Amino acid sequence: MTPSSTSAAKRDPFPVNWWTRALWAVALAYVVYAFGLLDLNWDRMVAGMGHGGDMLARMVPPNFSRWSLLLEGMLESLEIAVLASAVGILLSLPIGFLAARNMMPPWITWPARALIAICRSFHPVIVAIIFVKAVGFGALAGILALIVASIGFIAKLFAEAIEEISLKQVEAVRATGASFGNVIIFSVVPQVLARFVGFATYQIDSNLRNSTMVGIVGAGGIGGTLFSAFQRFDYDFVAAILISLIAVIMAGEYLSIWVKEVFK
Amino acid sequence: DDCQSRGSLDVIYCDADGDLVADAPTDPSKWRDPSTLVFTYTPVEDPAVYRDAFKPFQDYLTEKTGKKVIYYTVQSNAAEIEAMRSGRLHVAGFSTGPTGFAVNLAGAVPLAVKGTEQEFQGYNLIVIVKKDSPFQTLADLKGKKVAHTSPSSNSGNLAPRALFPDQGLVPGDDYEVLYSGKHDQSVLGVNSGDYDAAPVASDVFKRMAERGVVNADDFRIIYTSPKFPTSSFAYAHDLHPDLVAKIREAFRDFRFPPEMQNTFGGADRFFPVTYKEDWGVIRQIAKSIGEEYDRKGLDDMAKKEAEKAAKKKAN
Amino acid sequence: MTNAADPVQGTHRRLQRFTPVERFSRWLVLLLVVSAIVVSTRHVQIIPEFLYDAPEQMLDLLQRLWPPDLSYYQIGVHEALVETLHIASLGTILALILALPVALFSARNITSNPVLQVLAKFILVSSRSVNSLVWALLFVAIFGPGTLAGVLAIAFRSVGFVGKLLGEALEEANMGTIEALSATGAPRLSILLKGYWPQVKPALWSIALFRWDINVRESAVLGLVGAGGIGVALNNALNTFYWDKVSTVLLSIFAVVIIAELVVTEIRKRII
Amino acid sequence: MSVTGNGTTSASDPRGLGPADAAAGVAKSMRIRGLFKEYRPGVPVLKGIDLDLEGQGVTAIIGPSGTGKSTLLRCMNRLVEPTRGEIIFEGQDIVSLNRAGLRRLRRKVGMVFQEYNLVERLSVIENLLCGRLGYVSPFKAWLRRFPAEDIDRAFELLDAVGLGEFAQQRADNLSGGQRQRVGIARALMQAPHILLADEPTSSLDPKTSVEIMELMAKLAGERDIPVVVNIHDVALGRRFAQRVVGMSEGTIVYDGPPGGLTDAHLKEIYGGEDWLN
Amino acid sequence: MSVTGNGTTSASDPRGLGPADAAAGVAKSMRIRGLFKEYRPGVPVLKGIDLDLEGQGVTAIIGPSGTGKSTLLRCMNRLVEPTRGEIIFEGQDIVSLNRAGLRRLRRKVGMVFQEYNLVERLSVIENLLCGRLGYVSPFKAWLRRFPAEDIDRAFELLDAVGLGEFAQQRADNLSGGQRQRVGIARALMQAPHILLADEPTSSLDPKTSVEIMELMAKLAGERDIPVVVNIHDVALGRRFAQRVVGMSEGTIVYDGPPGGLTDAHLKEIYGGEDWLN
Ligand SMILES: Nc1ncnc2c1ncn2[C@@H]1O[C@H](COP(=O)(O)OP(=O)(O)OP(=O)(O)O)[C@@H](O)[C@H]1O
Ligand SMILES: Nc1ncnc2c1ncn2[C@@H]1O[C@H](COP(=O)(O)OP(=O)(O)OP(=O)(O)O)[C@@H](O)[C@H]1O
Ligand SMILES: [Mg+2]
Ligand SMILES: [Mg+2]
Ligand SMILES: O=P([O-])([O-])[O-]
Repeated sequence: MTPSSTSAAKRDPFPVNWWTRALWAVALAYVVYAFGLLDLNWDRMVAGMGHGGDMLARMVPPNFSRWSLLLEGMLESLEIAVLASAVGILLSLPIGFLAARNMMPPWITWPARALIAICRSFHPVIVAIIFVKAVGFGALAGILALIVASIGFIAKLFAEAIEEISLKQVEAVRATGASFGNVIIFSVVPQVLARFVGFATYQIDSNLRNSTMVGIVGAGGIGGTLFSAFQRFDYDFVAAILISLIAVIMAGEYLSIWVKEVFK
Repeated sequence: DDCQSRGSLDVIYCDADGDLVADAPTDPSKWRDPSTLVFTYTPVEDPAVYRDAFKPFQDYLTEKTGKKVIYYTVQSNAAEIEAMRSGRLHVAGFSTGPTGFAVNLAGAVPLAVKGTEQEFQGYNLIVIVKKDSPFQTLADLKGKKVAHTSPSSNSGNLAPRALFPDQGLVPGDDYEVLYSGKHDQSVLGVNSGDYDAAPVASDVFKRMAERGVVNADDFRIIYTSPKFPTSSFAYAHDLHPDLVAKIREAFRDFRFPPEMQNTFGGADRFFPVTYKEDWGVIRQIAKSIGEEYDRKGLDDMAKKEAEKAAKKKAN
Repeated sequence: MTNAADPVQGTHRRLQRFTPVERFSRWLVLLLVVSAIVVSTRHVQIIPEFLYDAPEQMLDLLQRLWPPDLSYYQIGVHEALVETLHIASLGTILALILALPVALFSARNITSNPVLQVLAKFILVSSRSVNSLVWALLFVAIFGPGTLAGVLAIAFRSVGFVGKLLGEALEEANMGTIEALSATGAPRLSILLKGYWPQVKPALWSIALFRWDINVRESAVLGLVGAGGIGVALNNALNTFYWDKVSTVLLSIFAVVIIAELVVTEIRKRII
Repeated sequence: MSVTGNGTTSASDPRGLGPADAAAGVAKSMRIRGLFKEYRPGVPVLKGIDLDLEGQGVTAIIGPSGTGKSTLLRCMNRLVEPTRGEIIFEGQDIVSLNRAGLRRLRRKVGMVFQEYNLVERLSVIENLLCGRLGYVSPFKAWLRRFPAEDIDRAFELLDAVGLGEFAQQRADNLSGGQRQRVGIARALMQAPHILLADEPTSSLDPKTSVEIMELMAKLAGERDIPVVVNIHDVALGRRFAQRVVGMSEGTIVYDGPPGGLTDAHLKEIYGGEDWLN
Repeated sequence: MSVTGNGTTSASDPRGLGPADAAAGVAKSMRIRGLFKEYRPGVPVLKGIDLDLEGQGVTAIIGPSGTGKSTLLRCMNRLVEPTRGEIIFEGQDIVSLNRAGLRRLRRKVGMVFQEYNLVERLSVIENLLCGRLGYVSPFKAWLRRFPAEDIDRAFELLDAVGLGEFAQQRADNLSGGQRQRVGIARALMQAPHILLADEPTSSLDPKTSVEIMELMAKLAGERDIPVVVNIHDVALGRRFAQRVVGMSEGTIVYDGPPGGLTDAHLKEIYGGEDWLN
């Protein structure tokens, strides 16, 4: 074998990438600077820890005595999530399909993508503020806000899923002389169906979580109750609400696992 | 625009009769006669508690008007006022300060305040500091962190601006105004040391202490104002006159059941008031600091703040 | 070759898409979905009257939103906007740091201890179930209103998201590579550093960017509950009925969100 | 089920599936003249291909990677648009067909892909029925309402490729060899007048490769249609083809029986020589 | 850099990289006795394998798919846990090693994988240095502080496999053949006392396959270590191995020189006969 050559010894196995180093340095500098803005100091941390401990202490035991209020808000949240998801998903399908660049020409994908971008831009709570103004307090505003959010999410992912499908399978079906519709039905739909069910269940999940929050601006659901429990410092009730929320969302997660299994 | 006089009201309203509140639309086709009445109470306190508390009245209102009455809980004064302006809210209890905005911006017509046969309920503006703090008078608060609640609040913002200068403390000049959002947040902020002091409504503070949220003994009250009326109850100006008559009747005849009396500190009925008469003192407060309960008023206030901020920056 | 007309072969076999169980499950899902929708529609409190004149109210709103009071940008928006970006960035960074161990514990090909796995799972689920606004409420109560509460809210909400996706990325790592490294006799930590890390690095950056993008949106509303950022300006404008300022705030948020998305897309293109 | 001998065969006889399709003069023949293909202008991949495919039998196209074998094959059913030249199939110039015409053409051209290109999430039998999609309306396709004859034929073909048991399995549960057999069956479901196969065995192990080539040769023989196979494995190509076409850099450098293919030819086609043992 | 002839060799000589490692009696020998492996209880995949590997030279293991070739190979460095039996390597029983012992063992066993299993996002040179991870602390590995000798040796090996130019390229930019060469170099970086290769050529085209086999045989010869190769391609195995082990259904059915491997043996190993041409 070759004896250890001098030329080899001089070669550097790990040349320095100055760009990467510079980026890391910038990132580090930013973190230091930005943490400075937080106004963090020892006293505040200690006081905060004290409050936190206090709060935790007052959270146990959770107080379920106002269960009817809890149940009512929870139900409304669920209803908001269900209706928003149903309408949102229904609208997302065509919009997402129109936005897929491997299926549609640019003059169709562009407006579709713009619509999706607008729907995604604003947090559901902000959208809810607008809808509360338009249709008043209550579930309807929440539903409308979450429909917008659903479109922004599902239509986008759906379009991406369509863009990511294996074109080989599409090509194979096309090579049989199938019409456009048949190509979609037999090569696009089977490839995206399972993923779509995945997005849809995720969105229901996410709508459920968000429906617990649009209440903060008056758009119905448990959020209003939670918000005022916070403001009243009823931390034991807050704990009860949070526990119920997590339980419902966990249950939803198992349900969605099952649904995904069915449509895998 | 054929409106003769409008006062502080927004351009979409008219006040021909000079009672300072919006007149019903002259065009009967604009009168609303909704199938469902939406009712709510000021969001300062636990909406759920109040919804339950107002249940007897809600039923009574249904009985009197023959309409379904829904209680929606709201989370902010502004949202409540906006809702009435949009026709999404028909009958509502507004906080003292926001009542002015409700009248001017949302066409609310106040008609009652909780009270007894003799008088309506009142509350004071108090300034709280931590007991172990060195502050004894308002003047001690110069250069300190003082939290107001929200711009439209009477006791949490407007009254302090009107009343403090006489005590040697000019909000905005002697200290930078921080908005906490709500009375209870101001109290909590003082408790946790985030703020040095805060002007808050006495009834909110009292209730928080009773609930055990804070310990009253941890605080010192260094200022107490004269009495103001508590929340007003109002209806939307564009409701059908027949409906308005029934609503007025309901407010006039309703008597609080014992439980409701408990919740509302002994009040047993709605005491009739008018905005022109009974909110005079509140308007006076606002006026004395050059504020109007309308957009322009807030505008001016914002401008002043901005100028001050700019000056500070320049220094 | 058999003829098409041959009946014996052809007729007894039918085109069957699903097994009876699959068919039943699909019907069950459909039934559940439909009944959920029907029940919700009937039970939820909606006043249809409010829908009829919604366009009118929207118009009123638009009139009050337009024209935006652009002068407000300098006074009340700019600083808050920058603060929002700080909240989103710091929150994301903090989330990354917190999520790393959780992700390692949650990945089945790395951690075999079931207790750690359950713990990790629990952290991931609770972080995601609780909305960032609720986290914000919690931290405002603990640390008082301000940026700190916002950063913590964003971080705690993001841990679940980042941890879950990172855990999945770890589980998807090419085990052949890992096997090859263990076949050299490398210690576990070295395998983590030289086998897993290079494989999940792009995924991690991509997750971080994705989450940052979301966090920019989320941190824009934290101010509604007092946790700093542009939401405070929005809340103030709303509370003072300044819809022309509201529109300035909304436009700024929109601009920032779009720019953030463009930046993310651009960076992602480069690193992947 | 007779072939009328002109280009409209399958339109009037949409399910001309039987083995009885006689190889009439024009039918089942393909004539390529002066075929050029440039993916990027000025860089031709195919540089004037002339090729006649007639009657039955397997034609193997061999040649190094990147020489344009796939491109040539894909031009034959216009999955790739030829730049210049003629491809006359059953009397019609493929290159000038409009969309509807192209669809009708493709129904008559069966294609087997290197990576099988099955629709992975559909069942095996549904994949076979994909071969009939050119004849079924989207609505019926959605509801899986295929004509009974098609379904029967699909099951028969499935038996013929030895996968009778797997009809309801999802395609992604199959092994490579099984998948390719489904791919062949799908192509044959079209009752094609020509079968094209682009490296049908290169994702398969040697034994399965042999089986697949055998199957294609046998089935094509039964149906009496020409089969064109792109193939990397020269030995395999030689063994199953009646004719070998050697390509190098976009042109045909050998066209003749497998027996005539010498080491010299192979060197010309592939370059180098060490690798020949 | 001499081998002391007992199991602690590499501990005292952690970078025994030189070609000077003499093939002492016990070192570089592997003795397998009565090896059983069951993935599911009661279903043995390996059914009592006895095998002795000694000295230098390539041993090719052939056999049909699923017969346990990979399992056997992977038992040899315990990537798979044997169920029963002994594997004595350099005087130590691999089967009974504890974790630390196993790590020390694995440092001496080089492995080349069918799908290369490089760390795709690391540079070629870093992939090579991964072969030294058994000797470098994680902290140093993280900071890329490898001993200078290791780095020199990595560059030398890279030159030896003809990839000197590619040191800084990311592994995923390489072609299959190049990747496999990196895989081999990585295994050799370990200065192994035995080299195992599980179908190292089956992801490669025929020409590259030959080159890879040549390279392995040559480098192993230079380093004087035994090489065990699982291989599908019988011709290739025959060409490069000094010894062929034929497996069928978990047992060894042929063990001898490639010349002795008759068609009868092949039939016994693979079953069927059509595929033999
Ligand atoms: N869609 C395309 N766009 C641009 N160039 C292409 C395209 N498809 C193929 N090419 C180029 O055309 C040339 C011929 O490709 P082709 O796939 O026909 O070769 P091949 O002979 O089939 O090779 P292989 O044996 O690797 O499949 C190659 O240089 C390839 O890079
Ligand atoms: N991890 C595992 N768990 C269960 N069964 C396994 C596992 N790995 C392999 N097997 C089974 O053990 C048997 C032998 O597999 P092995 O991979 O050793 O075969 P092989 O001879 O290498 O085949 P190939 O040539 O396809 O690589 C096969 O039946 C396989 O299904
Ligand atoms: Mg090709
Ligand atoms: Mg194997
Ligand atoms: O107006 P206030 O009720 O907030 O004082």
